[in-house]
Amino acid sequence: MKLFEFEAKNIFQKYGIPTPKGKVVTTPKDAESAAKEIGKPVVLKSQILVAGRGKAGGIKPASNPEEAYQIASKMLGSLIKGLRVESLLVEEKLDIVDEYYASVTVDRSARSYVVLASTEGGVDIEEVAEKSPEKIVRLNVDPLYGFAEFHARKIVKKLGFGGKDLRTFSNIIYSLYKITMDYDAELVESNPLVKISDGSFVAADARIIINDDALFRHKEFSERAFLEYGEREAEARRHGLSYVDLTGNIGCLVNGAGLAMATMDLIKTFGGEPANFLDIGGGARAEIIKEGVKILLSKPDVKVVLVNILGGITRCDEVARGILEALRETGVKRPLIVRLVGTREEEGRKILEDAGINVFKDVEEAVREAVKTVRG
Amino acid sequence: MKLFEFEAKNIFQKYGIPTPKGKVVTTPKDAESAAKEIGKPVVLKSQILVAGRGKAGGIKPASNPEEAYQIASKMLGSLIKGLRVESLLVEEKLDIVDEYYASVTVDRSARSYVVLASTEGGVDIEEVAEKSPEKIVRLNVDPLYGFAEFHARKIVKKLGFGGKDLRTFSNIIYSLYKITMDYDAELVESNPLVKISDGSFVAADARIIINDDALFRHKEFSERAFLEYGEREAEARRHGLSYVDLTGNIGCLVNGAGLAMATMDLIKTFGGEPANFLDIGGGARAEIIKEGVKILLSKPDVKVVLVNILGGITRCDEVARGILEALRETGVKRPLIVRLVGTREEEGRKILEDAGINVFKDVEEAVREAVKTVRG
Amino acid sequence: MGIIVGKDTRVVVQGITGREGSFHTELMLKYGTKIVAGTSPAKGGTTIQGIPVYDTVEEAVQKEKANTSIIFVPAAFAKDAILEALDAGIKTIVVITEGIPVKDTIECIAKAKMENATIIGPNTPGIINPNEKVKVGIMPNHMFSLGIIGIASRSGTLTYEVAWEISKIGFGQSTCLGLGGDPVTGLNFVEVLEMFKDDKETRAVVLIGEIGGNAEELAAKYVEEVKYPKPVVAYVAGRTAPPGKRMGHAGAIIMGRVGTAQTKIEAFKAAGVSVAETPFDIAKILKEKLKG
Amino acid sequence: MGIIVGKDTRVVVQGITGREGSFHTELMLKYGTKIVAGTSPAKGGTTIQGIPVYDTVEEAVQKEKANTSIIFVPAAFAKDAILEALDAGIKTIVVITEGIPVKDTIECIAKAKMENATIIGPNTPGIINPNEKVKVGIMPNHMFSLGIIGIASRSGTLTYEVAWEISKIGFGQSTCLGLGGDPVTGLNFVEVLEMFKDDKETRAVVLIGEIGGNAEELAAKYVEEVKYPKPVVAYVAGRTAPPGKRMGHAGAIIMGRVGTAQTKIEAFKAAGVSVAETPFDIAKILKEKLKG
Repeated sequence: MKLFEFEAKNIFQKYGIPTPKGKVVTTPKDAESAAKEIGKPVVLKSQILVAGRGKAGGIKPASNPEEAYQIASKMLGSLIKGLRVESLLVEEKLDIVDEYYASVTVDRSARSYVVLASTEGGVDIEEVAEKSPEKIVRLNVDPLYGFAEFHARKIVKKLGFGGKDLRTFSNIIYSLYKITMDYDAELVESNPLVKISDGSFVAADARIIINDDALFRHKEFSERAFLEYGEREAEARRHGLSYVDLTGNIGCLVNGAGLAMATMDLIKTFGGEPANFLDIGGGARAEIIKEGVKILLSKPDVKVVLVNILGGITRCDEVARGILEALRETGVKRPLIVRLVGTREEEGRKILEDAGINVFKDVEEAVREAVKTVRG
Repeated sequence: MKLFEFEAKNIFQKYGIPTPKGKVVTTPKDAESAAKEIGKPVVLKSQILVAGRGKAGGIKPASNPEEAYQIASKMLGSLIKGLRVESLLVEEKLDIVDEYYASVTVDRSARSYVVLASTEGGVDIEEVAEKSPEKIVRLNVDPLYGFAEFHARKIVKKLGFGGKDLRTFSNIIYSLYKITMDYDAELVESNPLVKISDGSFVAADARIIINDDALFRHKEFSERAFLEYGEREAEARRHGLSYVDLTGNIGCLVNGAGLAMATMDLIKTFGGEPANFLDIGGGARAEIIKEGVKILLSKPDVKVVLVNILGGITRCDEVARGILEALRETGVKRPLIVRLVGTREEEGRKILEDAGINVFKDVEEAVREAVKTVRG
Repeated sequence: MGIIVGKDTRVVVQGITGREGSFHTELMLKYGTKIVAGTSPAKGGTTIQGIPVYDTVEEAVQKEKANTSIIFVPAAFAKDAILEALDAGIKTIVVITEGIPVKDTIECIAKAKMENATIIGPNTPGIINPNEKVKVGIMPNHMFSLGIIGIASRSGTLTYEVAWEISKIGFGQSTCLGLGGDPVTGLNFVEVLEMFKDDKETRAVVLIGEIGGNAEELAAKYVEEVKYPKPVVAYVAGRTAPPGKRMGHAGAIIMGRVGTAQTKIEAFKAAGVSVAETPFDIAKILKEKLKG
Repeated sequence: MGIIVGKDTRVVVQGITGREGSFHTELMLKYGTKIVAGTSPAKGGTTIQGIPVYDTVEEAVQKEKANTSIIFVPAAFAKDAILEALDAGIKTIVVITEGIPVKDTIECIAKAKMENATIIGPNTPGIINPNEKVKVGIMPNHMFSLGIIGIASRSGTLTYEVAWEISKIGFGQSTCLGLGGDPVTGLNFVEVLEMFKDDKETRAVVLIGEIGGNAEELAAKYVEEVKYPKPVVAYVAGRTAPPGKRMGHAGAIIMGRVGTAQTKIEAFKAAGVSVAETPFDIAKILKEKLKG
């Protein structure tokens, strides 16, 4: 789960990492008074859970409170990268001397957390990583040993810092690690972490992504789950379904993420375009299948619904019942192509065929049929 | 630092360990209404930071609110083991079926934490430990591996539990361990941990001792430090001095705990009785020495003050100045015997001799003189 | 033969009394797996499907000589179950449970390494060896058959599709295992390739990858570096899938420009690995490679 | 010879820029100790008493070949300093700092064991080898002299008293070290006795114990069990001291009825260890034991 920038910054502060003076607002009036309170030029940053908002116009400077009001009026309520801007973070404009980078994330192949830092912070950090990897210092954390303050100093020392900066920067890195552990984060990042004119360090940006699987240990966030998702995706997640919107017109419902992706790839191979990714997981009951089909039917783009089920834990009769219930409840009429094999295959097939729905045994055949259908 | 029983029980509750229904009160009236609220026979437990209060009359049952009022009137304000009873914990009287024991503490020789549990809880647990050690299950925690829930189950399994009790008891033990870690405790103990008539487990008593050296990480307790100590001892600790009251009449001020104890032993060997233990630590300045001497002079029993300093980090001139200042400030006149050697010995000696105080070089001589002095 | 599990495998089912645990115990027994014990703290002393249930894994090891564990306990308790198995001396642990916090998984894998134990999963369908009739997992029994193809997959149902195709053409499987669908898993493609390399029964290896991570790229590099002696056929799902949740800049930094279906397919091709266009092409390619 | 420190000892002072650190660096240098570096994060590049100061222990090891560390940093940072020294490959760490949380100490000692390193302390006056002119500690230089007595002590100033007496009678010390005044320390009497056993220069061993814990009882048991080949003289402080803070019932359970001066003295006597009535008797007993 992605945290909003202001949430991440609150956590940073709690762990002793300085962040810019700022305030979250939801109205232009409040943006104006926040700017007044800060008493110097500010930056208005849209609080949306998507990367790259800067380039998409989600971050704008304002040199005085009036301007802050004007800009906030435009930004609030607007759509950035498909997400509505509900709140802004009004922050003092920093007098930046230098931009650095620091983060902690999960290194899948090393099966450990990894701490990263660089003197080359800012939006081009990925290019730096590619072109001058030596400018990024990385340290994989031994899971059984942990990460101590001295590890942070080793990193910062390797970046070439000494004196007070060594201490300050390494304290920040150590705090990022502590946040990662305490919040079960998959990512804690500050980019840029900046040095300002008085020589101190400030986390100009802050990102925290919490491991979804660990949310049960962090009840404080349970209320605000799914905010990072579009409407349909959030609705799917509320039912425990994994869903992603795409731009095609063949709606897919599959059991298993790998099979779902393979199905989408097949659609493409045969000349069609998938409208979505939807994995119903293992062992889904009719009720859940129903919700999945309903979500697909709610999307106007979807010209045909393709269901691909290889029943293992999932029972084909449950799938069949779920499909029929969804059709009944919504009353929406769209072509439906079902491939059904595995556990309780015969029962499932009968239920559907009794309702006049043709059932395929072979995936490729089913996908071809779906592509043929949308082509008219 | 010892926590009060009610503080320990609050922490137990936070970690999911059931404790008896109860309330802390400071007046007989409140004791009465607490008993009324609880609605059944209660136990009044004096909240003092000393062990063995039960046998000393610090725990009394009351069968109704009126009786609770009566008993509270007598207990509140009374002295138990030298400590004034300022508050009582009024608790429901439990319908106890069985008494168990569980604790986590530091095993010095193993250099690790150790988890202990027994089916033979209650005041006689130490006797059990001596006579039937097999009835106490112990598990030393590998500091690098930690203690997992399954470790707790292993312990409880060894005690012979199965079924629901296995789960409940091991959850409690796991919580005791978590408390130990989270609070930097030296001891977390429930004795007895009881099974009541409905089959559930309740921590009838709860003890937590926090490692003094770790208090800087637990600021929530800093305000209430020293409550477990007598007046003089608390005053000494406020100045960073290590002090313990004893019953003799030779006041001692020594640098180093080992030397302090050896000095006391010598006093005894030569026929005297030390009035206290006082270690000024290493490198104490005149100001601290002064406070130490003042504490000794404040004790009417002290007939003579014996200062024994072997200056290493501690400078003899600082010691001499501290002594003189204490004498000046208090105006108290008591015989003073000083042994002073080591760093800045000459300077220190001169300061004292100029003030008419005799200075010894040899410990044994000084101690003999002190014993002779009190004997008149 | 085959890898990791075989006729000496004696399984303890951790979480045997749960819905999934008891259901799959029955299916594993049917398949021929030697399930010797189950555990469920507080339910020791009972039996399920005729299998004795113990409170602790330690007892299952001591009394029933279990050497392999399969874990069905809920995610919140999975770490404890894995550590308990390790502590009891279990050397192969198949973690079916999905949704385990990545921090827990990382800790468990590190501790398993310390104990020289293997964790398969988490979030895996398990491992199956049709030749020796051992299944420690949840895959549908009838889709697998005696054979010579080693399969390692990051997927569940997709693996069954592929295995089934391979069964239908008569090659069958020497061992098929799911690495697990989580970002961090106990085994990766390289480690499994190493094992299949030395397994006499395995004549060719199928890798079923998907977008995300760089496990496929590393596998390709490995195949090239060791001049892998057996045919390797790969399929990568997700050419049309949206890129996964982006892990800030950090994700890109630690992995470089990898993780898409395209980078994976290219890496495989560059390493001389045959890449199947669709999952159903895998069987065809195998036929080609193993003919004669 | 002597134990733990000797002429090859090259010391890095962690926390060299602090009051205590710089003061004792001067005294150690005067004594003859090879101090090769100091550390103080953020003060790297400067010098103190002519000694180069680095930001990290790693640099002190790489550039100055330090192999021993003495730690003066405040208690809150001590754990990190110890772990840093271990990470840098330091094998002997003398922790002068007092007031370190016991949880930190326990973790550090376990990690030191993993690295085959020795921690002396915490809360120790350190270690001194007069024959080779090495002091890694804070004891007053002039009270020690070339010699043959090994001293291990749980105390600070009391040790100096005893060492001085032994210096005055001309025996001197082979090595004298403080185990540290904290409940949990890196070395105990038994481990030091083992080292003194094999040290040719050490002709007799003095143990200075005190109430609390069971280190003395274990030492007595050890002396008896191995039929310790050198005279051992013990003194136990605290016959008249109040019993220490009682660790609930748990303390009594894990230790049994030990920990008082009486139990310690009795244990020593039963093991054939000479017990001195006063610290000043130690020298007299040594004279007796080593005459002829």
